This record gives sequence, C-alpha cells and structure tokens, in this order.
Amino acid sequence: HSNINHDLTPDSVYRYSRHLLLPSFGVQGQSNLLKSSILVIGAGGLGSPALLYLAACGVGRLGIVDHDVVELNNMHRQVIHTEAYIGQPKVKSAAATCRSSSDKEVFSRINSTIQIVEYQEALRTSNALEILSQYDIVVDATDNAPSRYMISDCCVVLGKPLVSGAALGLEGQLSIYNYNGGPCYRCLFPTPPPTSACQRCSDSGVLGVVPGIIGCLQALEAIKIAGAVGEPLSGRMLLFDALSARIRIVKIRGRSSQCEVCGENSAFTQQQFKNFDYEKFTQAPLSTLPVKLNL
Amino acid sequence: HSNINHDLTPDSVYRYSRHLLLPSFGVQGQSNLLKSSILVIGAGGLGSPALLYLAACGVGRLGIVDHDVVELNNMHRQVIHTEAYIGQPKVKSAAATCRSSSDKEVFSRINSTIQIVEYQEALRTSNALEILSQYDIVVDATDNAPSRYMISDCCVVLGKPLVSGAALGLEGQLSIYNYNGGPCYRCLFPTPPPTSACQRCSDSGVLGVVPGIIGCLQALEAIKIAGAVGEPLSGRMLLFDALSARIRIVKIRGRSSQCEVCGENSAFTQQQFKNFDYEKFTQAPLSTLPVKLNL
Amino acid sequence: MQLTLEFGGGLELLCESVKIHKVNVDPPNGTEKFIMKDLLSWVRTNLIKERPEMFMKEDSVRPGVLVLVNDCDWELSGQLDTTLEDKDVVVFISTLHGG
Amino acid sequence: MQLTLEFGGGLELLCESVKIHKVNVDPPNGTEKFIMKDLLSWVRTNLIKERPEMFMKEDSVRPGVLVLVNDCDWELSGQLDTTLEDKDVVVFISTLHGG
Ligand SMILES: [Zn+2]
Ligand SMILES: [Zn+2]
Repeated sequence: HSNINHDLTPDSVYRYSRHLLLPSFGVQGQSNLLKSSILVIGAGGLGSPALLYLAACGVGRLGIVDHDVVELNNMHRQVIHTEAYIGQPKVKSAAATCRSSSDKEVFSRINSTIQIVEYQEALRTSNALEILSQYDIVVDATDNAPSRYMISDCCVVLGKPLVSGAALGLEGQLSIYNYNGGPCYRCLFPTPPPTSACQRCSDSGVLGVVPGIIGCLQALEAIKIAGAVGEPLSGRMLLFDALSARIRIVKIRGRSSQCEVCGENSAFTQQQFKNFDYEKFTQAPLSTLPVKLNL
Repeated sequence: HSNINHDLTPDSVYRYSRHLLLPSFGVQGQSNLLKSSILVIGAGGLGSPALLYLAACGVGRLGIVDHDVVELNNMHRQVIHTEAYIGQPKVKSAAATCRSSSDKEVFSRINSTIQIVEYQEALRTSNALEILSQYDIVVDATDNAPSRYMISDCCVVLGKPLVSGAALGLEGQLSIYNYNGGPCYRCLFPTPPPTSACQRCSDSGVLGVVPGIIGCLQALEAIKIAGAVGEPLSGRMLLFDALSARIRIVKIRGRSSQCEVCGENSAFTQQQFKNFDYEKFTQAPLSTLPVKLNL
Repeated sequence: MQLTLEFGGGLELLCESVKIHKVNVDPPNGTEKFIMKDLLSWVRTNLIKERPEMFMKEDSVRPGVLVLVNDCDWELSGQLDTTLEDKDVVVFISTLHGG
Repeated sequence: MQLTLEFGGGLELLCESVKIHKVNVDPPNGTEKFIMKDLLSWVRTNLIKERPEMFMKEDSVRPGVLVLVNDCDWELSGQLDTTLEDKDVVVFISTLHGG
C-alpha cells in the first residue's frame, strides 16, 4: 500500500484506515468522499442515521435542512438527538452530534474534521434551488408527499442525483432518482396519490428502528455515488418488511419520455419550479401538527 | 385507543407514542420491551447502532460488554462514540451516549429512563455464564471467530436466543440462533474455519455504514423477540452485498440432532463450557492488536 | 392457475390485514389468456373488503400504487395487458411518504 | 445446462474477484444427473484460480462455507448429492466474523 499518490492528511489516513484497506473503495473512494458535498433534507427518523454515517465516513461538506424542533416523542427513533435538545431546533441538535459545535460545548463529537452547514428552515420552492444547487447529492429524508415531489423536481432541474427513502409502520422503501439517465420520482408517480393514502408517522406510527435501517441504506447509496463505487440502486427499488424480515429489490421502469418534468418534451424550468404549488398539487400540507394520542 | 389497560407512565406514553399507534406492536409490544433485558456484546461497528436503537426504543435493561478503548480509526463506523472519548473505554463512551451518564455530564442523552449496565471487561468463559444469565436476549456484535463460538455455546447452555450479526469489507450477514427450536451457531458451523479464512475489519477493512446497517437489523430482530411480534430471522440468514445493493434472505438448516452442543445426545454442561478453550478450538485469539497501515 | 398476490405499504389493510394470498384464477370465459386487467377485477371482487377506491381508479390501480410482476415493474411488461402465468408473483405496494 | 454461480464473503477472491459466474455444465460421461459433487470438482478445475484449500477440504467445501441452492441451504437438499437443474442458482459464501 505504500507510496500511493494521494492527498489525505496523516490524520485522515489513520481515521479512515478501514476504508483505505478496501480494494474496492480504497484511497480513491475516500478521496472522492472527502471532496464531495451531500445535502440531507430532514433530520428526523431517516435523517438521523443518514447524518451520523455520512458525518462519520468523511463526506467533505454535509448540509442539514430542517425547520422542526426536537420533541420527546421523536426520541424513540431520531437517535441523533439528545434529551437535552428537546424543544430546540433539530438542525442544531443534529449538527452538534456530528461535529464540534458551539462554544457551549467544549468537547467534540463524531467528526470535527468535516464541514457541516445548517439550514434551520423549511424547504420551499423559494429557497430550494439556492440550497440544493450547492451540493453534489441530495438525500430525501422528509415525511410527506408534497416535499417528495418538490425535492425530485428540484433535483431534475438542477441535475442532481436523489437518494430517496421512506418508512412507515413496519415497512420501508428506498430508491435513487434522477441518476445517470434513470427515472425521476414523477416518472414513477406522475399523479399524486389521494390524500387519504398519505399516512404520516405522526398519524400511523412507525417502529423506530425501521427508519434507522432505511436511513443507513440511504447513507450507503449516497456514499457509493460520492465515492464512485459499486452499483447504486437506480432503476431498482428496495422494499423492506420488518415484521416478516423480508426484503425485495425490484426492477422499476426507466426514465419516461412522457414525464412532465424530466421527459423528452418537458420544458420544466427553474422559474416554473419556483411557481409550482406542491401543496395544491398533492392536496397536502408541507408540514402538519401531530395528532394527540389518548391512552 | 383510550381506556386500554396498561402500565405505561404518561411520559412513556408520550415518548413511545409512535410505537403505541402501531396495530401490530402497540401497547403490548411496548410493554414487553420495557420489561425486557438485552445484552449487547461488543460496542464497535455493529454494537454502536444496535445500542442506539435498543436504548431509544425502550428496552428496560440494556447491558454492554466491551474491554476495548475508543480509537480514532473506529470513528468512521462506531457512531455511538465521540471524539472526546478517544482513549477511554468503549463501554463508558457508549453508555454515556445512551443515557444520562456520570456526574461530569449535566445533560442527558438518548434515553435517561432505561437502565444501562456496563461490563468493562473482555467476555471469557470465566465470566460469560454469570453475565449472560442476567439477560433475556443476547446480541453478538463481536469481531472474531472464538467469541462467536463461545457466545453461541453459552446461549445454548443458558437457553437464551442469540441475534448474531457480522460485517466485513462491503458485506454483512445476520441470523438468529438458538431460538424456538432453531439451530445454534455450531449446527451451521460444526468445525471452525481455517484461521486464514478469518479476516477482521482491522486487517481487511470495512465500509463503516455496512456494520451500521447490520447492527440496525440486529436491533430490529432483538426488538421483535423482546416485543413478541413478527417472524424473527431464525432458520433464515440475511446476506447483504453493499457494492451491488443486493440482499438475499436464505433458508438454512434446522437444529442438528448431531450438534455437539445443542444436539439430542449432547451433554455440554455449564462446567464443560467453563473449561472449553475457544482460542485453541478456533486457533485464533479472542482479541488482537490491529495492523499498521503504511501509506 | 396459481398466483401469489402480495399487498404492502398499507394496501393489506383493504384485505383484512393479510399480506400474502395464494389464489387460484382461471381465464375469463371464451379466452385463453389471463392478463393483469383480469386480475385487477378478480382482486377487486374477491379480496378487497373495504374502500375499493384506495386500490383502484377506473380500470387500473390508483395513483401511488406500484405493481410488480415477478419483482419487475408492470410498466416493463405491458401494464394492464401483461399476461400472467402459473406460479407468478404479483405485488401491489403503496408508496410510502413517512420518515 | 446453465447455472448461475455466486461467490461471496471473500470466496470471490479465489476467482479473480468476480462474484457472479454464468456457466454451462454437462453431466459426466455415462451419467444423466449433474449433482453438487460434480459441480464442486467442476468449480475447482474451472473457476478457482488460487488457494483451492480456501474453497475445498477433501471432496466437500471447507469448514465455514455455506452452500445455497436456489436460496436454500444444501443440507436441506442432500448436500453433495443434491441434483442440479437448468437455471439453478448456487451460492458459495464464507461466513464473516468481523464487526
Ligand atoms: Zn421523470
Ligand atoms: Zn447446535
């Protein structure tokens, strides 16, 4: 292994040595990772493990978007947050766990050597282009249908690969959109589902470790794209059923020439994106208040 | 949902509300979890995510066994540890992340309401019976062959289910042993492999998020057993290939009547366990020093 | 002809929370082929116990439902015209949005 | 007869790091069946490029290797006597110990 040309510092060589030893990842994969930038939208059930592993593995710049605050009923699955941060913004809590944070905390955390950028705001058509354009890869870790359409459309107009995960109840789903000529979210789902089919974790519940598994898989797929290794899960979808411990990886359709956003004759521009009403399109709000549980 | 008999405190109802909402988990599953005890052996790449999710989900008593100290080259995958704990015992670091820890730290962490028991020692035949006997479920998150045989044998003589995970390079494996009449580790692997076939992460490397995924799946299977829900992965094995994003769940043999430890005619007693030399049996040490990487 | 039908992502709630159904179906009178269009109406009649509008819209599945024939998106095999064969596995899964 | 052979858990290193091999094999002279015992010697002759002792021990696989025929442990189908059929998938995987 000696005498390979690389630009890793001695500290990085030591920190990431288990990656450097891998013939199929190695110095080149780690070097690619350190130069990459990844945006994670949502610091909840999916975003928590995704952020932990993306920070740990050495992504050069990691962005976190979330407008929410930490609540006690998040703690069963959002393992990046700590009880001390209940009531405080998730972005602050997640960033503090990933790196040496504010002056208040004298100790550093998982990886103080990477850059973390905090966006303590809801993602909207008004700020999405500006934020997403600064990253190589986007991870959708949100929890509602309008956000998923908005993020996919934004990735199409900006040409960014999208690692999309979802979890509800005891099931999870995962795919990569808009990557290497593959389909976008709208190619698969041109028409939004009826609102009655769009359950949320806050309404229907979720076993905490299920988004944990899907979020880790999102981190893996983002690392594969950023590191330029392996076969990313594009044109395929992973379907996970926790209760029966069954996993299917299925082949899905390719890019649709008829797609209104990424198709051949589409003229969906940045300006049209800015003016598109995703809440009206999906008949659902970008964020809601949770229901009260009466036991 | 109202007026169901249960023994959850109002705080627990709120903290675990997303679990309580699940028809297939609900109050009964959560109540089972809160009364259960789970021992995680190894607070490294597999143990980190397993411990995070087991603490978060509300396992009543969580034991952690590890003799090692946190090193910088663990940080790429052992996301439960923080840079401040480098050089300190992994058990201390992991316990501090899971709960309100020592007097030094005034803030609490993921779940201050559960009991965490620290075993800052290597697991040996001399202490294994005493430690494992105090838990309902055992999670093998170790990194070497002699430990895997020792833990499985100990689970057989004590009648404990074993959730066993492994990860190396870009692959992972997962199964449940000694559960509900299913096979033990020795039923599958009666003869130890040659030492040349027993690579470790420290020798061969591992992509950090791969044990992340397997460790989360271990937490899930332990939660299913503890909560008494779903079909645990017994008599089946999950094989994960991260590079190609392929997962197989295969059917494996049942309990072997010829098994030297769990078989019909076996007379493997606690005393024999105590006297068994696992290092000699596998021709491998229970712990080793990592190799130096020369770049 | 025996088929295995699986429902997921919440669609199982429409069939009494049973996810896997082994069923026997036969081509409609006067035809030889059994296609996905036939299966949808068979499912609607025989398996869906409530809220059929959560499963179908007009003569296809509702938006947000993926259909997989032997682990392959039905868009790749001809959608409603896909011919089914003995022992095929058909999965109906509703896309999830939670996280 | 076409078979798909897969190697994992490090065994692929013995076959030039290729994990999936689509191969054509025929029953030995004078026999009609092709069994796992035949496949093992075929693999040893045709695919294993180095350290054959990491793959086989005597006439079976070495300890620590799981053999799966169509996603099912070969212990359940007769081990070395398992009869193979066209399009079967055989997986050889070395058990991992890392973590
Ligand atoms: Zn499209
Ligand atoms: Zn046994």
